[in-house]
Amino acid sequence: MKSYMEPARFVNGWRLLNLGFLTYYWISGEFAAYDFILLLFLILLTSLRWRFNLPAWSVALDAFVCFLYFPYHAVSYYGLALPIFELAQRGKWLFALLFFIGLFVAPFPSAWLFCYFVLALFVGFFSYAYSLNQQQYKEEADEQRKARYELERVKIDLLAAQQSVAQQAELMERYRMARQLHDHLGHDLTGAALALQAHEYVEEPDEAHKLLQEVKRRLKRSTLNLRETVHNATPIAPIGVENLEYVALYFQQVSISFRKSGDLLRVAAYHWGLLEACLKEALTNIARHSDATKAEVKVEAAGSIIRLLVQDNGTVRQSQQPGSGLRSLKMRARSLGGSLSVSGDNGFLLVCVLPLREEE
Amino acid sequence: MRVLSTTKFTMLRLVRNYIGLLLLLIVPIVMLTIFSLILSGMTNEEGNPYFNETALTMVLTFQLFGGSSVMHYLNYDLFTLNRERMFVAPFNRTMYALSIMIFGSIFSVLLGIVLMIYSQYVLGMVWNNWAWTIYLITLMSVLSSIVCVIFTCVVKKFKLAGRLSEIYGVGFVMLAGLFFPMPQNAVFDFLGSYGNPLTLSIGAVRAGGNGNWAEAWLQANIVLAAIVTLFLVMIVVGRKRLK
Amino acid sequence: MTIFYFTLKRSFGSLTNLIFLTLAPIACIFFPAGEAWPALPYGYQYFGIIILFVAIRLTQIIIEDRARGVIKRLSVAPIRYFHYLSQNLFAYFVILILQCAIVIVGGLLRGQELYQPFALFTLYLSFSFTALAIALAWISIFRNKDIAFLVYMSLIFLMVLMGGIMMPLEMFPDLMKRIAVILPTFWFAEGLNWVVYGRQTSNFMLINGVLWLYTLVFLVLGSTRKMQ
Amino acid sequence: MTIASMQGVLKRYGSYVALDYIDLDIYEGEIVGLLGPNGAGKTTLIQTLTGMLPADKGKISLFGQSQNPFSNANKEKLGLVTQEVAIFEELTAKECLHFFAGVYGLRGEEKKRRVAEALEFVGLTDQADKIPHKFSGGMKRRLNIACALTHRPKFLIMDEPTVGIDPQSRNHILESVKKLRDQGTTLLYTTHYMEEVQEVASRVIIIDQGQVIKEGTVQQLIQTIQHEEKVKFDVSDPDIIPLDKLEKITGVRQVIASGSQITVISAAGTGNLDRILSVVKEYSSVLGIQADKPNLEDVFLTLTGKQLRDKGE
Repeated sequence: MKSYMEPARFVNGWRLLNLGFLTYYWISGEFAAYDFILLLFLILLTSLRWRFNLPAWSVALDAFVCFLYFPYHAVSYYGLALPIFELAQRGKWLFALLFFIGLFVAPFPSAWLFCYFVLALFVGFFSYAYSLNQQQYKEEADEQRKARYELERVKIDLLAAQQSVAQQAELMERYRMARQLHDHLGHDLTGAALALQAHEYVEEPDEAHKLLQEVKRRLKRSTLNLRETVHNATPIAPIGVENLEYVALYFQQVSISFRKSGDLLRVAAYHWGLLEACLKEALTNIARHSDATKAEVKVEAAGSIIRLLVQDNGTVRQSQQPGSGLRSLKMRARSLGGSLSVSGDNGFLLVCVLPLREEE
Repeated sequence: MRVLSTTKFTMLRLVRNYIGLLLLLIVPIVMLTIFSLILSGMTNEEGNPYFNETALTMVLTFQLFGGSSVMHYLNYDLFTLNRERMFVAPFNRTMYALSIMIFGSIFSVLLGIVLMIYSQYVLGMVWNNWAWTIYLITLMSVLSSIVCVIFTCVVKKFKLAGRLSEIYGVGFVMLAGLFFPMPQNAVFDFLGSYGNPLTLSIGAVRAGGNGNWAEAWLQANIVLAAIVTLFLVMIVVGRKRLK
Repeated sequence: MTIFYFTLKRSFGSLTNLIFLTLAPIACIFFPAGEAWPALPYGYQYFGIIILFVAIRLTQIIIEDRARGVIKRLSVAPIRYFHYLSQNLFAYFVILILQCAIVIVGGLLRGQELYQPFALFTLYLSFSFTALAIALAWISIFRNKDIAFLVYMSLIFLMVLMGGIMMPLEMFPDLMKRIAVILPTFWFAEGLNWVVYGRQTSNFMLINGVLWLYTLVFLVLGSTRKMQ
Repeated sequence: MTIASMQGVLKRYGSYVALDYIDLDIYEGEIVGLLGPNGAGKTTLIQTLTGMLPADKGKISLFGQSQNPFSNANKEKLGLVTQEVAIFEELTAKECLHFFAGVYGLRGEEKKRRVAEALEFVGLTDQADKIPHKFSGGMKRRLNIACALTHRPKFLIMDEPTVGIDPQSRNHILESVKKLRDQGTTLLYTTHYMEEVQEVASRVIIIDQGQVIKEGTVQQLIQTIQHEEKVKFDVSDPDIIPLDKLEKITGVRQVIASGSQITVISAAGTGNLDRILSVVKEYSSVLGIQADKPNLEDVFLTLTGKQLRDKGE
C-alpha cells in the first residue's frame, strides 16, 4: 500500500480542509477582525491533535470555544463540525450527534449547516472504519508473516532430516554394492585368481584344462554379475551436471552459455536437485520478466563449495520482492548450509552457494 | 566555436534552476497580483492607474537581482568546483564567461517580458511602449550581470560577493526611496535620481510614455554609459582573475 | 544549560552573524520618520521585518544541526529533544530581547517619538516569539538551509506586504483587508497602531494574546523531531 | 553478557520492510563489524538499535534491559559516531567536546579532564583551540570520534567512521578502535572497507535486504569460500623452471608463466605452498612471493553476487 493512502493522512487532510473552509467562510463573511481568534483557537487545537494524540474529551474544548462565539458569528456554528469529525473519527459517533443541537440554536437557516455536519460525521466515521480496517490488515499480515517464518523453520528442519535420510540411503546403497561386489564378484574373482595360481603348478594337461575351464566359468559369472550390478545401479535419466546442461540447452527463449568447472563428481545428488530447481526457476524468471537476449550459467565446484551463477544481460529493473518459488529455494539452500541470493538491479542475477561435504 | 556548443546547456541550467525561477518569476508574479488587487481602481493625479507605476517599478526592480544566477555559474564553473576542468579544456574561457553573462542577461530579460505579458494580459494593465520598456529592461539586466561579475572577480570570498550583490539590489531599491523617503541632502538626492540605475530606467520609461524623448534618451544613455564603463572595468578585473 | 550556552556562542560565532545581529537594530534607530504614514518612525515600523529575518537566521542553527547529524547524535545522548529545542529557542529569545531593548532604548536616547515605549517593547517581544515559532515551523519542512532561507525571504515579503506593515491597510480593498487578518503580521501592525492611537489596554492585551496563539500553533507544528 | 540484542525486530517504511525479523546479539568486549551493501538496512538497524526510530515489532535490549532500553541511564553508557561529521564548525575543537560532554551531564573539573583525555586520545591536543573549519577531512573525522568519547561509553557504535579520509588518519582511527577495545569498550562498527573489518572486527555480521545472511568470525566466513590459493613467484631464471614438473605436484591446478613471474594456482591446503616452493627453489632463486588470499569482499561477492561497494566509491 502506498503511503499517501495512510488513514492518518486522510484524517489530517480533512482537518486541513475543514480549517480552510472555516477560514474561507470567515473571509467571505462580514465578521470583525477579533473574531478571528476563534479560528486561531481551533487551529491550535487541531495542530495539537496533529502532533500529539489528544484524548477524545479534548473536543469539549473546541465545542466550548465555539459555544463562546455563538452570539457573535456564524463561523462558530460551522466550527462544531470539527468536534463532530474528531469524535466520529475515534468511533464515538453517537456523542458526535450531540453537537447537532447546534442546528436548532443557529439563528440562521440551517440546511447548509446540517449538510456540513453530516458530511463531517460521515467522513469522520469513514476514516474511523478505514483506519480500523487497515490496523486489522496490518496485524493480519504480521501474523501471516510470523506463521510463514515458523513454517519455514519447520521446513528447514524437515529438509535437514530429508538430507540426512538421503545421505543414509546413499551410504547404504554404497554398502550394498560393496557387499554385492564382495559376495559375488569377490568370491569368484578370488577363486579364479587362486585357480590361475594353481594352474602354474599343475603338470597334467587334463587337470590344467579343467582349472582353466573353472577360471573361465568364474570370470564369466563375475562378468555377468558385474554387468548386472552396474546395470542396476546406473540411472537412465541424465544426472548431475548433465541434467543442468540439458535444461540450459533446451531452453528456448534466450541463448545460454553454459560453463562448468571443478571436480563436479564430488557434488552429491541432493545438491544437484536443488541446483536444478534454482536454474529452472532462474530461467523461468528471465523468460517471464526480463528483456534479456543472453544469459550466462556457471557451475563451479571449488574447494568446499559448489556455486551456481545465473546472470542475464537484461536491463529491466525487477522488483525486489522474491516470489514464493525463490523463497522456498532460499529456504532449501539455507537448510543445506548454503545461501541463495537474487538481485534485479542490473539484469537478473542469481547466485546459489552450497557447501560440499568433506570426504568421509 | 566550442563555446557555442555550451550555450544550450547554459540555457537549460537557467531554465531548470527552480529556486531561481521561484524567486525571480513566481514571487514577482504573486506580488504583481497582490499589488493589482490592492491598488485596483486607484489612480494618480494624472488619471493613470496607480498600478502601472508599481508594475513598472517591480519589473525593473527584479532586474537588479537578475545577475545572481550568472554569478553562481561563473563562480561554480570558473573559480571553484569546475575550475580545473575548465582550465584544461581547450576553449576560450573568456568567451565562455561572456556567453554565460550574455545568456544570463537574456534569460533575465525574458523573465521581465513574461512579467510584462502577465501584467498586460492577466492583470489588464497597458504597457505604452513595449520596445522602449524592453530596451530599458535589457539595459538593467546587462548592468546587473556586469556588476555581479565584477563582484565575483574582485571579491575572493564568494559568499561575500553574494552579499554584495544583494546589497547592490536592495540598496538601490532603498536609495530610490521605495521603502521610505531618503534624507534630503546632496548625496542621497543624487543617488535617488541620476546616480541610481533603477530611478534612471523608471524615469526613462516614464519620460518615454509622456513623449518626452529627449529626457528619456538622456536617462537611458546614462545607464548605457554606466554599462560601458563597468564593462571595461569588468574586462580588466575579469582578465586578472581568469589568469 | 550546555545547549543554551553553546547556542548563544554559535549565534555570535561568525562575523556576518554578529554584524547582522547588532547592526540591524542599530540601523533601525536611525531611520527617518514618515510624513503621513506610518505614525511611528520607519525604523520602528519595519523592525517587525527585521525580527522575522533575524528569527530565520537564528533558527538556521537547528537546520544545520539536522544536516550535520548533530540531532542524531543528541538523540542518542541522555537528553530529550524537548530540552534541545527549548534551550535553543530560549537562546534565540534572549538575543531577540536584547535587540528589542537596543532599538527601544536607542530610540528613546535619540529622541524618536515612540508614544508608549513600554507597550512597543512588549509588542516587539510578543512578535519576536511569533517570528521564532514561524521560522521553526518553516525550517522543519526543508532540508537545505539556503533554499529554506531564500523561499522564506519571499514569504516574509508577501506577509509583510499583505499584513499591512509596508502599506497602510486602509488602502486595501475589502477582500484584501480580510485576508490580511489571517497573517500574524496584521496583528503586529494592529499593535503598532495601538501603540500610537490606542487607549484601551484590553485591546492591546488581545493583540498580544493573538500573537501568542500564533506562537503556540507554530511551535506545535515546528516541534516535530526530524533526523534528516 | 549481551550488551545489545535485537529479537525479531521488524521495521517498516510504509510498505517497504527495512528490517525483516532481525535477530542479533552483541556481547561484551567484542568488536562487531556490520557489513552490507547500500540499502541493506544498516542505517535503519543502527537507528532502531539506538532508539532513534521505534521498531514496529520485536524486542530490543541494551545493557541487559529490555523494559526501557532507551532510558537516560542507558543512553549515558552508549556512544554514537555518526556517519556525517556531526561537529560544530563555528566552535573550536575543545568547545565541541565541551558541548557534548555537557550534554552527557559532565561538569566542572571532570569535564575538563575528560575533554583533554578525548583530545589526547584522537591526537588533536595541539589543535584543541582551532576552529575545525580548516581541519583536514581526517582531522574532522577524528574530532567526530572524540565527541562520542568524553563520557566513556561502554558500547560505542561507529557508523562509517572512516569515509573519505587519508590513510594516515584511517590508521590512527583503527588504532584508536583497538585501544578502545583494549579498554573494554564494546564496538559495533559499520563500514564499506573490508580491510578495516578484517583488521579490527572479532565478529562479522553481513546483512542484506533487511536480513542477517551470514555471521561469524572473519576466519570462519573466509573459510566458507576459501577454495584455492594463488601464489605468484618472482624468480631470477624463469626459463629453466620446468613448468610441467610444477603442474604435476598434487593440488596444483594451473601454472602460468609470464616474464619473470610464475603464477601457481593450487587447491587450498597445508603443505601445498611448501611443496611448490621447494620445486621452484631447486631451479632458481626466488626474489619475491605474493599470495592472494580471499578476503571478506570475496565472501560477500560469492554469497550475493553483488559488490559491497559501488564502483568508484
